[in-house]
Amino acid sequence: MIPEFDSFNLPILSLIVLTPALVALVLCLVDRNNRALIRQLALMGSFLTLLFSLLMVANFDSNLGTMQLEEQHSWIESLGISYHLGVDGISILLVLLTCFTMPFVFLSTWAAIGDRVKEFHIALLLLQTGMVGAFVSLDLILFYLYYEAMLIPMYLIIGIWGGKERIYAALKFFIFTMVGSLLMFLGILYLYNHAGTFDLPVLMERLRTTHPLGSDQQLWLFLAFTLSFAIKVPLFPLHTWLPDAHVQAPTAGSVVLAGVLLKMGTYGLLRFAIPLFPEAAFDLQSMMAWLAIIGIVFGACMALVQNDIKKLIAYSSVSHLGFVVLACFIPNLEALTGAILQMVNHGLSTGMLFLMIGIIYERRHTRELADYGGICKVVPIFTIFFLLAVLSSIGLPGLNGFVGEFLLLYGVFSSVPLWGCLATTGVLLGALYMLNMVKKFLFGPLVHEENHHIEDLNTRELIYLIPFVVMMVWLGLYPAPFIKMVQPTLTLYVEMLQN
Amino acid sequence: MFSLPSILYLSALLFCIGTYGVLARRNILIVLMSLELMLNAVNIALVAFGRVHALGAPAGEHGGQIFTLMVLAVAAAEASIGLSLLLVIWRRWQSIDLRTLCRLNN
Amino acid sequence: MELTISRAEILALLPAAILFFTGLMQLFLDLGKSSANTRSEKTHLAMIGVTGILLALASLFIQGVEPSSGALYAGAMTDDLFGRMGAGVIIITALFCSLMAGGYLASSGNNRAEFHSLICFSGGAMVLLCQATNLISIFVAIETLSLAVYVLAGYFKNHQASSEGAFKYFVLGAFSSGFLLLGMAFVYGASGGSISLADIAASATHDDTLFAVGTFLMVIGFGFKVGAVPFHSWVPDVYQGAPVLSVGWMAVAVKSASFFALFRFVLFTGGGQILAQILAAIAVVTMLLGNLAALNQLSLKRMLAYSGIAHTGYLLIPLVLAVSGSGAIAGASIPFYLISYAVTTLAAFGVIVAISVATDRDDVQDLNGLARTRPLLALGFTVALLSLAGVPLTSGFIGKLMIFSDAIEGGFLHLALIGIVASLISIYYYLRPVVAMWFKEPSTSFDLIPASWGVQFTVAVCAIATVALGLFPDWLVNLSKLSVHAILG
Amino acid sequence: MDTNLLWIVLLPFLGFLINGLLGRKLGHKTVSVIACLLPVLSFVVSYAAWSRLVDGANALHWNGFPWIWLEGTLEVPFALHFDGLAAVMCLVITGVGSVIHLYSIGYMKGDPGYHRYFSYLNLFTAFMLLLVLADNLLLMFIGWEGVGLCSYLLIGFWYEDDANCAAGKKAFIVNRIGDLAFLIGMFVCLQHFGSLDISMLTSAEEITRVSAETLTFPWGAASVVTTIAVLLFIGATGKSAQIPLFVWLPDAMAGPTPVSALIHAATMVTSGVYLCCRLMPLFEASPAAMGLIAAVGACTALLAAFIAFTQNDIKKVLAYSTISQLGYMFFAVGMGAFSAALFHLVTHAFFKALLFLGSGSVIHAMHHEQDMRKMGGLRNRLPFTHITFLIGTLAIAGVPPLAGFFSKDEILFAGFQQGFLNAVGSAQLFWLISFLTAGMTAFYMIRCVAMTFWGESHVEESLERNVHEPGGWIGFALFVLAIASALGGFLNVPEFLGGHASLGHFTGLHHSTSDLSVDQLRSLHVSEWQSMLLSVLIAGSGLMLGIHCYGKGRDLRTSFNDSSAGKALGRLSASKFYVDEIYDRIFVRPFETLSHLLFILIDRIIIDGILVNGLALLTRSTGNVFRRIQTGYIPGYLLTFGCGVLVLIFILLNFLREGGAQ
Repeated sequence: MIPEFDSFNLPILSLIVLTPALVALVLCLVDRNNRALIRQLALMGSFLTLLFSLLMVANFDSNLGTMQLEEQHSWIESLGISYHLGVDGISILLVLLTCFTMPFVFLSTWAAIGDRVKEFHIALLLLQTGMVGAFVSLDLILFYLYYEAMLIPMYLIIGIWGGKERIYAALKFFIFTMVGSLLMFLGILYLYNHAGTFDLPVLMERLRTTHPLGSDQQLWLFLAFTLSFAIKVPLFPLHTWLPDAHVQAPTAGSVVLAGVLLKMGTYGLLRFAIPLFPEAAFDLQSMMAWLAIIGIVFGACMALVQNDIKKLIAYSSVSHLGFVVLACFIPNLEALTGAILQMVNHGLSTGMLFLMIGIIYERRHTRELADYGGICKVVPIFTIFFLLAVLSSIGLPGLNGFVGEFLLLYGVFSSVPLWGCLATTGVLLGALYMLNMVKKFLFGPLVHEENHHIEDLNTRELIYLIPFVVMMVWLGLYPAPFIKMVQPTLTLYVEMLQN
Repeated sequence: MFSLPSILYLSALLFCIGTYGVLARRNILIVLMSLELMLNAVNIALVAFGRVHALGAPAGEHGGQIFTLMVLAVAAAEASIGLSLLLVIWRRWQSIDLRTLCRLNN
Repeated sequence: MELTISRAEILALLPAAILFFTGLMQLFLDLGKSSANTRSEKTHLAMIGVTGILLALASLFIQGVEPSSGALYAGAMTDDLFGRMGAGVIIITALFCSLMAGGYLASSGNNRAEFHSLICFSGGAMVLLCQATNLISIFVAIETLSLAVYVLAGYFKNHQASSEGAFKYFVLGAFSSGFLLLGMAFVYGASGGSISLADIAASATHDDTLFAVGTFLMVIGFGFKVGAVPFHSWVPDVYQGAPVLSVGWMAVAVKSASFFALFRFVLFTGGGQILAQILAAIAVVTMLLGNLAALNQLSLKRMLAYSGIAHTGYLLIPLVLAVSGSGAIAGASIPFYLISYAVTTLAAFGVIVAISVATDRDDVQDLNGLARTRPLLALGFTVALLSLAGVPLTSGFIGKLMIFSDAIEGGFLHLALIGIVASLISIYYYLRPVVAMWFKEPSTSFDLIPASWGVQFTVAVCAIATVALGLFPDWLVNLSKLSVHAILG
Repeated sequence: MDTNLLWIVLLPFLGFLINGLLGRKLGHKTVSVIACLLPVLSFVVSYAAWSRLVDGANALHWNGFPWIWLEGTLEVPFALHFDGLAAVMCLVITGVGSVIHLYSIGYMKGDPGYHRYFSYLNLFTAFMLLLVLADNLLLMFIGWEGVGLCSYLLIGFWYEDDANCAAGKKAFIVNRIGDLAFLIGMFVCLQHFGSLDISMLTSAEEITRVSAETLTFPWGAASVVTTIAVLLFIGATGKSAQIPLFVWLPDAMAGPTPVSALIHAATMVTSGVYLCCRLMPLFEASPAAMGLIAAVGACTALLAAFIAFTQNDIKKVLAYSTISQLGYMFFAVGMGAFSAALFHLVTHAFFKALLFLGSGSVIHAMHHEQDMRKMGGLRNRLPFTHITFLIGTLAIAGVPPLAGFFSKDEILFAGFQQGFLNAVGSAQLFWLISFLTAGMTAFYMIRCVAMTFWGESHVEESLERNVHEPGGWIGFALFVLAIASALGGFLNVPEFLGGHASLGHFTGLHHSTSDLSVDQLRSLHVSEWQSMLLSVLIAGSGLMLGIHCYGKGRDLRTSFNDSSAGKALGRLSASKFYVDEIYDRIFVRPFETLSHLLFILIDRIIIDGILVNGLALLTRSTGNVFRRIQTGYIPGYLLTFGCGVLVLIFILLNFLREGGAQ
């Protein structure tokens, strides 16, 4: 087995969560004009976090399905809130994904963000703390805290460094998300009042044994939680904030949004909404599944008719995450494993797509498909990377997307064949809109004069794109270790749901 | 001499007159007078209650009466503030109609 | 009857007394110079004010968190923790207002001693109000503070808006005083001639019509002070018209003091389910109307006025609980929310003071680009707004958490739900200044008069406190619980 | 455990990596060496493995590593399996592939995308080998979609032309439709067999176990095996261009001609047939599916042959011919003659590659002119190409003893046997169709030869002077393939001609005749003779008719063309039965219009317009109402206050009275 590195008994999860925030604090003290230092510090901070997350993996025993590396300290005792962190198979890959993505996001902003660099980096670092924190929190209020804490930096990132309609988009993003999360907040308080704890493991135990919920209560609470997560995912018909947010957000914002933030929704479903209220989840299974399936097809149809590349990929996210939501509601091992892998895969492929659109946007300052065409002649290396990301996104076997998609679809199929078949059409539609986009974007005659002298990828860009490709191939060809990390937890999870 | 209810009715009548004056009149001066009337109407009630309860209570319990005295003092202070504000208003608007004070709205 | 005054009685009266004395000192010292030099900062006034206030604060702290010494001055006042917390809020608010006053008044050419001493006078009355435990002391304290605040609202007597606002406040305030007094008379009559709250609580029954109506009229009287719908009409106009600093003082101190007194009254006497239902309806309407009407306001002060109404609505939820007899549940949230609200609102008004000093205006668009020109002020204001909106990591969040949690526990789920909806609506207008500060570019006419150090200090301390209370609220929550439980026994 | 198997796949992949990553810096020569050497090496490795099989070794196996591996639930390894069938396919792929690589050196000379081309081609080879060697269906699916990807990239290789990219996209999408069925087929397999291992899917016990199970559909019940077989076959129709998914293959001719030869004739398009052969026991267990396959195969063969009649683009003729021949193979599969299908696959790889490369040679010489109406008389200018092309033509037409003769004869006999000896009614019809098609094949191929090489020249004069035989690697490749096309048939000489059906035996697809009695065997041989004679006859008449129509007897052709029936048929053929147009009208355009509509209606108007912005507007206007009631008039405020107090007290008293009454 992997050797034990944990000789100092480090609070690894806290380190992962708090390092970015600490670096952000340090950045506050740096002179705002010293951009290089700011950038390097932030980059180092995020690499340090990545290092800690690898340490977490090294200390994670993938034979266990329980919470690991737990940390619990009393915090607001008077209100029953504690600082309780832990990681298991459901969250570990998402933490890894977050920590993996962030350094490259930082690298990608070096050329794109020239205005208010300091504030930008602080916002991104705080965002990272929020994201990782939400993934590892085991206290409902602590989770809610991080969940909301992500909102403000993201709001600022869209609103300050975004495009023309940024204010509208930022507001829409904020209010949409708030609608859901406030209802969830009410649900959390209701649960506390019912079972007397905010602590997730204790709460689940109590709901199962001493404080069972009535079916009406379950239903309403489930709806409150699910609404919040469904908006975040976003599930049809709550998705309209996403295209606006993506189009207006700066590259880094889009990458984080698509790469990690959206997963908060599906993660929330898996971690909270479903296991806390399994009966309600079961009762509403078919409604949720149909919404997810409509989302898959609808998102794909929408993506097909977009002229803005970012908008197209935003709608593709609606479609892709529809798969994940569908699988979340199928209580079998394959579907759930697929769902988790698919979250990671979507993060990688869509994250990379947004990074690359950012790269081309920096050079041409347009995202309209009509302004491109034939640029693969000018930027051959860019083309290769872009194609790889596209192929990963449409689930080409051998790349990461397929592994998750296959497990997920099989899981759904083995449970409800009709849903499986309908969802599978999403795979076809995915190829359709993506290849359409590729054709208009990269291929065809090189019409526009401005496109003749686009610069190809430079070294810095290669440095942050190559890791994505490596991960795509790794996850595509040898996903076994990742699956192994996930499996024991999900086995227990499925057993729990089936009881 | 007078029963408690009858005094209370008198008090209520005066209070209502005062309230009516505040609501219906537009002249600031008359509104101020009506406000004083409201306070003094309550004073009558307080004294009456105080008188009734003091009969059965141990010596020294004269809350109602003390209260009335306090209210009188407060009412005097209030009137002075009201009148000084009236002066300010008069200087600025050359009018003591309540309806003229409507610049701040929405 | 012997006239002896115990040490506890002296100590209890000390904070208010020091404040009154400070106010007098300021008046005397400025005597004869009042017409001249209204543009200078007059640091000596601020010095005296701050010293006096600090002394008052110190005298408050001497009492520590020790339990109450029982009824003082024959039941007229008490020195319990609840009252001390209220007094603390008011004195600290007075401190910040004094710190900001000099620069603000000087810039508008109105720096006279009256403002400073009126803050002290009304502050003293508020401290007394927080500690008052019989009807007479409550009435006297509330009237004293009101009279002082009427004048503060109309302090800029050359400003039409200021005078108009002050007069509106006065007329409506006096009108409501009539009802308050009537209510007190009814309660007095219904409780068999008891003046002190403890006796009233002992002798009154909730079914008694006279008592119920009396209680309700008293609640209305207080409701006017805190701006509950439908007694809120004065709030937006007065806030918009009055000098910013007076508004800040009103928004924080008057509201806190009134709520502390109201809660003390209600915790003592209760009110019955019926009254609770009516109050619940008032709470709902207040939350919704306050937030909805704030949506399209362009003036920051007017927006904060409606926001203040909305927060009154939230605070009415624990009041409903207390009236319905679940005071023990709602206990902790009352002092905590008020303190959190005070700190947050002070930070916000600090920024508005800075803006109106610099631009002589206070519209949302005057904040444009503040994040570029004054990043720290912008940050402080943002924190304050987020806290008002109830976003996590701020004290406002913890406050809302407590209030809504209490509502659920007390069986008022619908109040919590409407509260959530209301705070959702509020996000829209709280974000507007954020948008202006962070997302818009500064207008060229933006006058860069640096904020006075008093303002900077206030904003910084209050913003930090807002976040700190959001992160580590434990001690204050415990203190709040302690204070309320002491009243309930 | 045989790690060497991995090298078969890895070597071409290495070529892809090297050329893909460094190709731009390497120079054409190095690129060509690497690109051609590695498939050749792969051929050598395959040959070595093959010889071990010939020496009597059992199938070779590489256990690989866990791939999609849910311990105890769903275990799919990355493992390779090398048996007779895989060996034949590997040899064909690497063999024909290598030749085509070599050919490409000449054909692609000077192209700016030289290294890109070769890296794609190497990648294709690797994926194709993976498809063939895969130990389980899921791994095969990597290859399956991987070759589709390479096809997409190579069709759109000259990306500057929109049409090429569109063709590539079309190929990928149409293939994906089939792949969906493949995927769902795998799901059903997993659900009922519990595994995707080919050994499991083909084991007799498992199949008998599973065939007892049925599935219920809205339209009725079907056995699991049939469902799987049909789903996988739908997958195959995509890849192998059968009705209804054949529309992509003619368009795919937009790619460079060697690509058409390798991918769209010799290898990739035959993977559907390979899949059927691979899972022979499974398909055999489902007569219904077999019937469907035979029907689809026969109809495709006929339809494509009919369309090929009127095509003027030399590559389009070959493309439709490929579709038609693939239909043949499926017909064979449907008749249960898997060995014949595979045999035809192999010979077809030879002669169709030869034909494509020949056409490529012509196109190359004609500076990328593909219209046969602008050719003619090239026999003199391109004698070598002409000869080899003719060999290919005769081979495909089924002239003995060329390769196509043997394989096609076997297929026709299979149909004959099913239809007449076993008296299956539908098989008689299908046999008749394929029998006619054999004649048609001969006809349109000779038409193609005639229009290109014979008769008068229609070449532009400026061009004609420059037309010359492309030598070098192009000639070499044509030579090798011509020999293979001529002699390929001897790989599997049937027993009645004194052969041993060695290919069939080697791959294990041949149905043994050893259990037949001598009499039965003799009568079987008699009917085989009959069938063979018939097929030679039909091929001969097709050839003769073609030569007559396009040689000297032009009047026959013109008079037929002028007749109303001829006109109608000609239009129908030339328009390719309007299939593309019908698909466009029924599926593509409605879908796009619908998407636009939904976008505007649902996203823009209903969700964003009415729900989101409407709600916001409602809130704001309510806010405005509340704002407006704040009139600023003190009397109004006082009245509100007073009324508020009155109303509330009234309510309070009311409640109190009710409470008291209770």
